[in-house]
Amino acid sequence: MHIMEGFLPLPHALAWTAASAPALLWGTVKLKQRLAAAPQERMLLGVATAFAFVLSALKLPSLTGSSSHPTGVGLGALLFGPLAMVPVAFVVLTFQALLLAHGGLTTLGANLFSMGIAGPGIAYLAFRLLRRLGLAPAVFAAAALGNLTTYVVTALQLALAFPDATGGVFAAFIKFAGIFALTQVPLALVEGMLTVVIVNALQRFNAEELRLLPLGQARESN
Amino acid sequence: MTPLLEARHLRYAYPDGRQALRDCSLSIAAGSRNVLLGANGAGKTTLLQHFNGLLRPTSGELRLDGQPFDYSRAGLAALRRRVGLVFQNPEAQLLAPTVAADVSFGPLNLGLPPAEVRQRTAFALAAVGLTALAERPVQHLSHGQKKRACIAGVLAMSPDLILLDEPMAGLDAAMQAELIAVLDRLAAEGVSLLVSTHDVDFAYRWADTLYLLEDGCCTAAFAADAWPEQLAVLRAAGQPQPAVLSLYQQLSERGLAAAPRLPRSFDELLAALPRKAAAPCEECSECLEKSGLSAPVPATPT
Amino acid sequence: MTPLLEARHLRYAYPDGRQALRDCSLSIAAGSRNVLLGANGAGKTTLLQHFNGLLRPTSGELRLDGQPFDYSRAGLAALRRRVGLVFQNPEAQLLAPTVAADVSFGPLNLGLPPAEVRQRTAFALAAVGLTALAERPVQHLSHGQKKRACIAGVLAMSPDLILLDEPMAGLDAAMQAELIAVLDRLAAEGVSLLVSTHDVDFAYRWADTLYLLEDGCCTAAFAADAWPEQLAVLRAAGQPQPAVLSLYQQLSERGLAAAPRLPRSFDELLAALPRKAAAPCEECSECLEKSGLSAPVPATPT
Amino acid sequence: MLIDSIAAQSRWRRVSPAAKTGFALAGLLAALLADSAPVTFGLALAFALITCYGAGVPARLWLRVACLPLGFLALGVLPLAFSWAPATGWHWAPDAGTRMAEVLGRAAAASTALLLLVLSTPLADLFDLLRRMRCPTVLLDVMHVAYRMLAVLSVSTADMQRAQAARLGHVSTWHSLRSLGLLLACLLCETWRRARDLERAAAARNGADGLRFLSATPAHPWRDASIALVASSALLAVVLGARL
Repeated sequence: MHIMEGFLPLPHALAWTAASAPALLWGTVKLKQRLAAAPQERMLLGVATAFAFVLSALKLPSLTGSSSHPTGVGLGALLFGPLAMVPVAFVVLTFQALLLAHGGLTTLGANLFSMGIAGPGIAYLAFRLLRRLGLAPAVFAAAALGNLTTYVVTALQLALAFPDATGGVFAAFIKFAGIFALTQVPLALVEGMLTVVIVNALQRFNAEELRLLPLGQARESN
Repeated sequence: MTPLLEARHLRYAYPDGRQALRDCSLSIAAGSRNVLLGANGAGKTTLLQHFNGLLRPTSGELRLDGQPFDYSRAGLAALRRRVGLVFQNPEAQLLAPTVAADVSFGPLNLGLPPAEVRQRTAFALAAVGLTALAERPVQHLSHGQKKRACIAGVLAMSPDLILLDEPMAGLDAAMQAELIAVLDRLAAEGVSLLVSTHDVDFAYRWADTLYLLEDGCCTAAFAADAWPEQLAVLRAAGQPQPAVLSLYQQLSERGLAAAPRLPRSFDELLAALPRKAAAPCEECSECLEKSGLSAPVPATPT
Repeated sequence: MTPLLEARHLRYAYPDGRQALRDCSLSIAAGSRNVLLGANGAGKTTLLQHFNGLLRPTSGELRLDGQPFDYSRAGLAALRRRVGLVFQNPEAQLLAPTVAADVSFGPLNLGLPPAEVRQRTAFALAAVGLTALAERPVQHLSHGQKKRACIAGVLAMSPDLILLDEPMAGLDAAMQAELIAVLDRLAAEGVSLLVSTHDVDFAYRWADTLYLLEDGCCTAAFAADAWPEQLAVLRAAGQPQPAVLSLYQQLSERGLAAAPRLPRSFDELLAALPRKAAAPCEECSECLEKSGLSAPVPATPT
Repeated sequence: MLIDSIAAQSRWRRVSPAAKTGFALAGLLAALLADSAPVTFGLALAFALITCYGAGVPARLWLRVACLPLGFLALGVLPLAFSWAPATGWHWAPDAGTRMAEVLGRAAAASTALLLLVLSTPLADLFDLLRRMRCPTVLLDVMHVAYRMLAVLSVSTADMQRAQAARLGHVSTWHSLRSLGLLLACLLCETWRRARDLERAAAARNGADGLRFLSATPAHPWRDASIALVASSALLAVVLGARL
């Protein structure tokens, strides 16, 4: 759910940049502390960022026949925690803008807010709340809700920038959310299922490494 | 006889415009051992990926049993059931957690009933000698075992033709011998094989028919015995002569070896050498000396 | 003379308890060409990673110039400046976006001034023949070029000893020849080299000294010329005899070849063969026949 | 990564990245400041021409890269044509024409300005710039490793997808989803392996605590910077002039 380069008017671009900057700053400072304590995670974070980029460029088989891309927002939050996701998402979004002309620099703040802050935050929250129902439902809910959150936030961002001439921001939000719901709700379900498949396979493959991450820690604390 | 697989004037360009295949025609007979020879970057992998429909030529035509390839979903499924591809890097091919699970991936996708899937998996694992490791996690296998697991995964779909992309890469001598034994067994059971490699010694020793790929062009197709006639074109493609062949030529030029047909392995070369040469008797030596000839056979070094 | 590098009774166990090295002692002389020979999984990579301090032995001792390794931060930095390691997989070693940037990584870490870093980078790129590709993005290089870029990255730190882990893996004949030329040039300039491989033909042709690693044990260390004496232990480690050696033995047993010292390449073997053998004159042939000997030299095949 | 390989061969590859970035940022600002559609469309055209004729990007390649974001844009502005209110339901928005033209022009101008930068400057050249602008080392390290591994993981992914297709892993939607899950799990495992390998490789060259590389120095940094400054000022002057 990228907002493309130049799509938002200047005041909105600036406002969303200002909204995202503190989280990015905080996430970066936290990351710096974490890497000072565990320098071996530096490379892991870099490779994982590349993984996130590759993931978001994959075609997702869709139930409606069209194809789209997973956001990876939920998986990222489960693997690294919502705070470390902010700088990771920042790098991924910058790369997408510069290497794929997908998204943009003037809309980086807005996109980071929906995909690097709101989405992972909700996904992580959902995972913590639903963890006791079992791993699969919690992962499914986290990934699907993470995906849905990014789309709801994006619709809101667009509605604020382009309020409806007669119905105002609320009508515009209903409009944008309604249009995207057609494709996005099935995609959120598909991403939820996909993330469950990944986490299941990962547990069988690599239970060892998983222990270091929020996903594994949540399992252990259970 | 209709060839099993036939390629006619294939051309293929990458999305960024570079030409990967310029003009490639070849045909593969059923039940034969074939080697695709070429330097790194000549286009071997690209060509193999055309043969089971992973890539579609920009122009030119591919036929299986005389029928043009059908690129519909069902057509591709049928094609890939009959033509299996073993990738160079086993890490890219083994994606299931255990060996048996990975081997069953193809048969399950064919929609076969579980009992048959189980049976095919067992058969394929036995064929490559991995029955004992069926439940082992894939990442605990050695490189050679991974390679054989990949072959089993393709074999379980019971294809008529198996394409192997650089199967010997990274294997040590013992693993290579094991792998060649597996290939020989498959060939004996009538499976056609097409192996890509840049190892001329293996190619010369093992293949019935060789295809030379140079910079995207199929520049030669010949029986292994005809190797000496293809020297010029092989050299142009950067392919050195097989060691056994150059040695035999040197030996026979010097009159030290003769064989009814060209030896293709060192064992065959040794068989073509005369048995222990007897030292000529004194009288003979004198006679030879008189006629101005040095003794034809050097003394055995101590 | 003190050896450049010495290992005494190294043992190493992985964190999961598996023994990777059981007992390994060896010593490497300054300015020599060394090959570490062993099957896949014998422990070659693990041993090489001990030699520049990436791994620390569970027991045993390592010495550089007679001094025990110092595993402090500064000690490791000094060690790695003198002993460089070229990894098997170039994708695992190349960190920077362009070739020149990657080569500058080591010298920059040595704390050298930018002008010297630039000069060393240029020198190292020239030594491996990559000057023209200095600003090329790493991902646009061929496999052989990536391999040479890795060597340049180590060379720029001007080490005394370079360890190369399976450098020939995946290279075709032309790339292998280029790489060997690079190694020969380095050896000529006095850099000591230790190359791990499972290719006995290359090892026999190229090395001064060979070390055999079998299942974590250093079971032999010998000069290349002493290969025949080590046959039993080499065979036990799954190492076949080099083709040129077995051929020469067969030829000389039959009295067809003699050389002052064992030939180590096919070219040397050919030089050890007699020139064109003259056919014995009729009189001699008769004489030979009479004494019950077949003509020692077979007729040249048509 | 088509964009990056075009940039590596661009005629402006050796021009100072700071100058190119400065001009592109001025272009983005101009696009956001311009308030009339003719001006923004004029800007877009100008940036496209500069990219093709200045930086020497073949027009055919420019079109291929640009058609994705511009196509996306064409779809993206469609919702602006409709208005919705609980009472009236869907109907044409009264301000549809002006609003669509405004957004189309602004986004087209901004996108082409960004394309000018990325098609003439490989991403790697921008890392050096970021370092000089005191971007936190943590982010730079992540960017360096991620950029390098992007190429490696993309190749792995493509190989894995092909291997699965060769064994009919994509015969149905459900099969595709399961295959994709297996693929991503494997890729994630590879992530750990690669990270460990890189850690070791960096340590082997004494680089355990940060990634430093020497960058190629542009031939004429000051000349490039002055040209960029003049061009940027002219651009902004024109746009601001049109506003008044």
